[in-house]
Amino acid sequence: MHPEKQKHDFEPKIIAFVCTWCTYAGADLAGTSRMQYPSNVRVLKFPCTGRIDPVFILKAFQQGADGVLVSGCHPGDCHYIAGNFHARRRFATFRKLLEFVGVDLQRLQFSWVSAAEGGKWVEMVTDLTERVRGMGPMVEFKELAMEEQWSGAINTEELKEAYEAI
Amino acid sequence: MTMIDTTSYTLISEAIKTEAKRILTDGTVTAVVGYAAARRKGSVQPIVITTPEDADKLLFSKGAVNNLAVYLTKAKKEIPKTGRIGIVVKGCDLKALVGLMGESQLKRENLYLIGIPCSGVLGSIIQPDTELTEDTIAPKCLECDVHMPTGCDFIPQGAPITPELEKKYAAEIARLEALTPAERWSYWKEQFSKCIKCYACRQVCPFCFCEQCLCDRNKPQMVESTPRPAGNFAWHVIRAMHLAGRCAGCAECERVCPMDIPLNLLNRKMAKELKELYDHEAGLEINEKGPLSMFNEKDDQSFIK
Amino acid sequence: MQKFITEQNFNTLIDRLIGAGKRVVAPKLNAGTVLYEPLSGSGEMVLDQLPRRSGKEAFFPLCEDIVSYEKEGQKVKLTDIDPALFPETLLVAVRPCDTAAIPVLDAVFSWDYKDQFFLERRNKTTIIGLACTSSDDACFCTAVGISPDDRRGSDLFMTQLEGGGYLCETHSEKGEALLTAHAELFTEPNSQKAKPLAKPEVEKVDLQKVKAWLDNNFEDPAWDSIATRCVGCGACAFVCPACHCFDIVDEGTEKSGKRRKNWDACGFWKFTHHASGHNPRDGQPKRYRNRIMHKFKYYDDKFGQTLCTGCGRCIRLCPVGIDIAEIVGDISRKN
Amino acid sequence: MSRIGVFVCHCGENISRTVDVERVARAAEKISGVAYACDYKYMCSDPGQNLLKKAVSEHNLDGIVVAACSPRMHEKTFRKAADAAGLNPYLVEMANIREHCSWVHEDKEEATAKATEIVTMLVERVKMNRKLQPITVPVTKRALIIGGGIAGIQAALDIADCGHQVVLVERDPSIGGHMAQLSETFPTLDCSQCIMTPKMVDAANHPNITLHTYSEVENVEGYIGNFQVTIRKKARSVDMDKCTGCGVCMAKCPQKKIPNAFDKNLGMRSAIYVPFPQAVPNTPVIDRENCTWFKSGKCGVCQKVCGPGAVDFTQEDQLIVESIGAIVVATGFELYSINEKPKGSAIKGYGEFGHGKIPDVIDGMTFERLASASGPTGGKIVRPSDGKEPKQIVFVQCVGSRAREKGISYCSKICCMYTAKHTMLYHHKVHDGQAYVFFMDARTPGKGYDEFWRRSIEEEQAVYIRGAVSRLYEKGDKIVVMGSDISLGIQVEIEADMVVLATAVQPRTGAELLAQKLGISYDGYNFYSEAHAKLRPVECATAGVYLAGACQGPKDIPDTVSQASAAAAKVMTLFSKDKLEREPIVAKVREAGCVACFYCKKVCPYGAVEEKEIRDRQGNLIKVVAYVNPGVCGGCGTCQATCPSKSVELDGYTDEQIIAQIEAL
Repeated sequence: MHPEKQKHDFEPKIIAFVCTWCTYAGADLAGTSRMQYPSNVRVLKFPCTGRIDPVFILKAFQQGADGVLVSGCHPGDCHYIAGNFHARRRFATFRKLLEFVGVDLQRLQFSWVSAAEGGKWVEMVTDLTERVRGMGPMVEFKELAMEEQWSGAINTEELKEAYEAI
Repeated sequence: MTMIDTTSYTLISEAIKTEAKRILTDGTVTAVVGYAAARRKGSVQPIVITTPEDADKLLFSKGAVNNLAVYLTKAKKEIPKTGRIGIVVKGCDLKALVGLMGESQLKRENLYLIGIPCSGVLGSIIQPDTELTEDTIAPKCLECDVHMPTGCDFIPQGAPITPELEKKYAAEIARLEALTPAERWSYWKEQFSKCIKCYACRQVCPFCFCEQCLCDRNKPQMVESTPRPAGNFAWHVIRAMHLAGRCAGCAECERVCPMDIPLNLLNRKMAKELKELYDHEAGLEINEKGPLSMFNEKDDQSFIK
Repeated sequence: MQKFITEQNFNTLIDRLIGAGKRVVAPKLNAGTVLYEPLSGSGEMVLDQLPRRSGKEAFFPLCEDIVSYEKEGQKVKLTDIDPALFPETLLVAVRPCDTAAIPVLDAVFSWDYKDQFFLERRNKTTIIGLACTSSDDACFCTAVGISPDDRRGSDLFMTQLEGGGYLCETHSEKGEALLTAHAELFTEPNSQKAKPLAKPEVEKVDLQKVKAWLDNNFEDPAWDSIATRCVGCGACAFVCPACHCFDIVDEGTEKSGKRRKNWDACGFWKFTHHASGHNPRDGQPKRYRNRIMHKFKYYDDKFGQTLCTGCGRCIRLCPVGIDIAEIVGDISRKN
Repeated sequence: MSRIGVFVCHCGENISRTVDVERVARAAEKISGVAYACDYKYMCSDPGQNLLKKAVSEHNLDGIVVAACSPRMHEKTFRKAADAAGLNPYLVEMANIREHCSWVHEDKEEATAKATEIVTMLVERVKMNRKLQPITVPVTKRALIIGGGIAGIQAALDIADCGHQVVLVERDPSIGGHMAQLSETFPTLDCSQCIMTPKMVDAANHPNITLHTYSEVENVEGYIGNFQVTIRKKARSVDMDKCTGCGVCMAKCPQKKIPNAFDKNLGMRSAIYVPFPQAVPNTPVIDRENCTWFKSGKCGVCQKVCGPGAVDFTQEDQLIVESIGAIVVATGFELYSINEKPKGSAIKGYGEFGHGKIPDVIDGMTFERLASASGPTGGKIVRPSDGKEPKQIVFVQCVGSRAREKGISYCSKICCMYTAKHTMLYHHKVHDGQAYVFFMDARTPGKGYDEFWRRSIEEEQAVYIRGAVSRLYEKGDKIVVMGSDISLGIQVEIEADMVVLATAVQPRTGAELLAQKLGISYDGYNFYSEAHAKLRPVECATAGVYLAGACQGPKDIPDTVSQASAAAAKVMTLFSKDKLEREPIVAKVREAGCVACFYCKKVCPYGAVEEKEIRDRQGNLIKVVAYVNPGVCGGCGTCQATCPSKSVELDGYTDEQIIAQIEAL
């Protein structure tokens, strides 16, 4: 019934920021329905997409995420009346900024997944995982994290080795 | 090379002096924030005067680059915020004041606005005695739509002379937009790597009025404070995001950056996007809610699956 | 020792050093801004502009790691940075206003506490100074007793000659060693005249008088009029060749992280902010006063020197046009 | 250093089948700050909980991560257990390694690795958790019921009988709602008025119930336990205290030809009127739009004939403010109209049924009035057009309902049953008549319902035709009904004298406006949304507001009464304590950092943010800051994401907790 599991050279790290009422519950439903999806995703629960600060998305990339999924209630379904409407504007704006500074938006997915849409959750996670897998690691932020100002850089080989050994 | 005529600034300076003297004498205001000459030829620095005698120090010139609105925000505690304060404003500065009023930081009745019919000021890090030309003018002046401020309490006589010049930001944004994400990334990485976290961009920004910047906090540390490439990148992205829908376009951040990082490009890009998405534009009307503090149920969500 | 070197040979020297694995730091264009940065070839050198930041970074980096930690289970593993592993560096084409600040930094970093990080980097750095032939109206080295061909801080000092090439003059063993090691690139000095030196249009300031006034006028209304306009950024300190305040910060996560030494600036409100929330320097005038006091009084009290070399960077780059030359000039004219 | 306990649950084999729980526990032990880790077959069982409680004291734990099922399942269970063990319940977090891991992955290696990472994230999060105390809010023990139909009346009576004050607001001049309009009720065929009117009188006479008829809710402020509700009492033009209800005014009123909406416009009423004889209160109201006095300033007959002098033309709308602790919304429904597309409605009209222009095509409620003994025809079933008795009558089901192409996809739930009832009533009154019913399928779940429906066919001779009606048209004084019988696979044509359409049940027009005042959510049809479809079916997401009856979705009378009593029970639960305890997941302002830009206020969906002045001891203003009213705050955290300086923080979801979680990646 299940296709033979493929082994991949690169397993992307996917972070999902989800609201507790819709998408988290949708992911629960995927579980109770025993749907299968790639294990790459790590879910962070928020009360509402309205709580999700753009800083968190940035931080996730900085901490090594290769793809980020932000998901909440469909418009009109917000448990908090309008949190997702505010979130929608905030993220519409933020993604434009990230795009402008050179983040490939293929790595950042937004979706509405309701508590009833276990299947959609699976689809979202699978799509993003496979897409990001195809794109390879998000090297930009990882490289950035390793970079130093020239003056403080330790660029003798010995020190680098000693340093990296820790 | 097109020269920009700034001869009107002499008469404007005289008018500012007279008006400042009058409002300080009759007690209309307790202080006037304006521009005064500095040591280097043609250079100008901000000044706060509280007596009619000091009014003679005031002037306006092509070197009057600062957006003085920053002095009226909560982040600048040095200026007494009691009573009504007079302030010399160019059109771009006025937009910032209007924004601050919308964000409950200032009240119109506490301000006495001396508006400047402005033909433009010098760009960043340019010798102050340089002539004002299409090459030396601040790039923001090329896109200015408020050479003649409105709604002020006093505006000196004078008509701004504004030759039609090529706009630089729009072209540069278009150039960057046409690049691949990887190319844009390397462009900004190079630029941001120069950043030394002196926070001049933040300190001069009228909208960075937070008494405790989120980037100064360490519990939790939202942004790495070290001036390394990673922390620099995060700082500039967050700065641009926080200013999205608020920035009035005075371009002070870009002017003061000692490392020549084209910060206003980020702000202009965000302004462009917010105009396209929500038809928002910084203007001279006080709006209580900015584009990111309200919503419309029919907002675009084509990017959401 | 005095020698002559042609521009071409000078470039060869630079390229050879780079080829030999040395880190050669010189003025270079980085994304539109001239900065002292490591070269990958002599062609990158930009010699006609004063770099936006001073060369102090070569031994007092903008940020440097001191120690790193990693948590494993309930244990914390610390790894020190060993200064012995810092790279050998040549700091090339440094202007006198920048080199003159180096002995000033030496003094403070080897005072009662010997800063291993600074000293190790400093010892491993050879400094080649370059005389100034042009200046602008922000330059004021002569006002604070430094000349456009000041040799202070240089191991080797170069003066541009009218007919091209440089006259090289050694001022330390490091300089002599460099010259000797590459003797074939140098020739004996000829009779060519040096290019005229820069002449900043400033009056000499009586630093003693400045200090005398500062000694007695900690509380003076003048500070308000000088620095009410200050917006509290760190631009002046960060571009200054002599400012040397730093902050130690721990950055990282629960799992791992680093202790870092970052530049700090007395203009920042956080500079003297106490954990209690109290801030003894509770406004920009007080913070700017500290900048002047430190440069022209406190440092003098301790080391008998002034902490300003008149490079003029802070004047050019201050967002609100604060002019230290004007301020010091004004003070010197006070009774 | 923290002392975290990690408890990994096998969930029988639900988790352990794909996650090596022991390895997860061993890995958790190695996380810095973890003082104890174990795995157990069923953490939620009593022994499992005891294990947790024991570990709290034995290992002096200051935080707990239970790696088990979804927090939506058992977070409360484990928080309670921690509380019992003396650990603040908010120091407990759940790592969801069942729904989000073991059930969705097959590879044991992968699932174990993922489970370990999930646990790590939650350990880092719990380190940043703060002890939280439940928020207590004083409760005003006085309920507001909006809507005086059977739902509102039932809820009002239940709450009032419990000894609490109730304010009942009804938009119409009389309470009673739709139930007062009905003839008989299924499945017992008892007279609706006979069972309804006593309840109406009870409500009116109850010492604990304050009745505001001909009134509407104008404004709602405040929050659970502490609402301030402004009620607009519309000008009745009759003094309720003076009026004796003698009815002389109505008899003398010269304007008598006004269609009575209560009778679906089949009967007429005067300009000063009560909608029906059993109205409660039995005080007339002047319909100012149709009253000669108000139109031309002449007449005034009613005033002249009124013995007690109750008629008062000068009366004006009155605004009264009531302090309320809980609100029950029971605004009911209205029937979908087949007329041309109703204004502002997404629902298309029914051209094929004549767009409401054929007079003898009526809706179910009109039939109720025709069949009602107290109705305009005295219970005689006649055609509205000519008063003749219909000998052939066609009932059409699912008009509007379950018709996605018309804009409504739901089932209106009551039509199958009331149509069956209609066929019976018809058969009882027109013995020689024949009733036909076009239906898709009969939906008769309910006690005695299917039996009732069968009776209509088997005993009352209704002919049920499974199929849809494609067109109606007038032919002489007949209405030709064209349809298909899909059981027989033939086209049918019936020449009917009358057609009754079972039109869809819809929320009241303008239901969304009331929802906006109350701050409750509603679905795409404007039915009010319950907090949880199954587990919180009578509560709104907005605390302190409850739902009863058809305003939440189509319902019959038994369901409506049950829900009303359930809502009343919820209100009584709330009123059973003097102070309400709330989950402390609310936003708090860090005043030192607040610069009063009030972005939080601008985005708060609950209006929970207020402006607060901070003054020194001399009373000098130091600064203005934002203040979040913990009683109003819904806990969404939109304020925090919007605050530029992060000076407002949502407890339970602080930046520290979230960043710690991200950094654990």
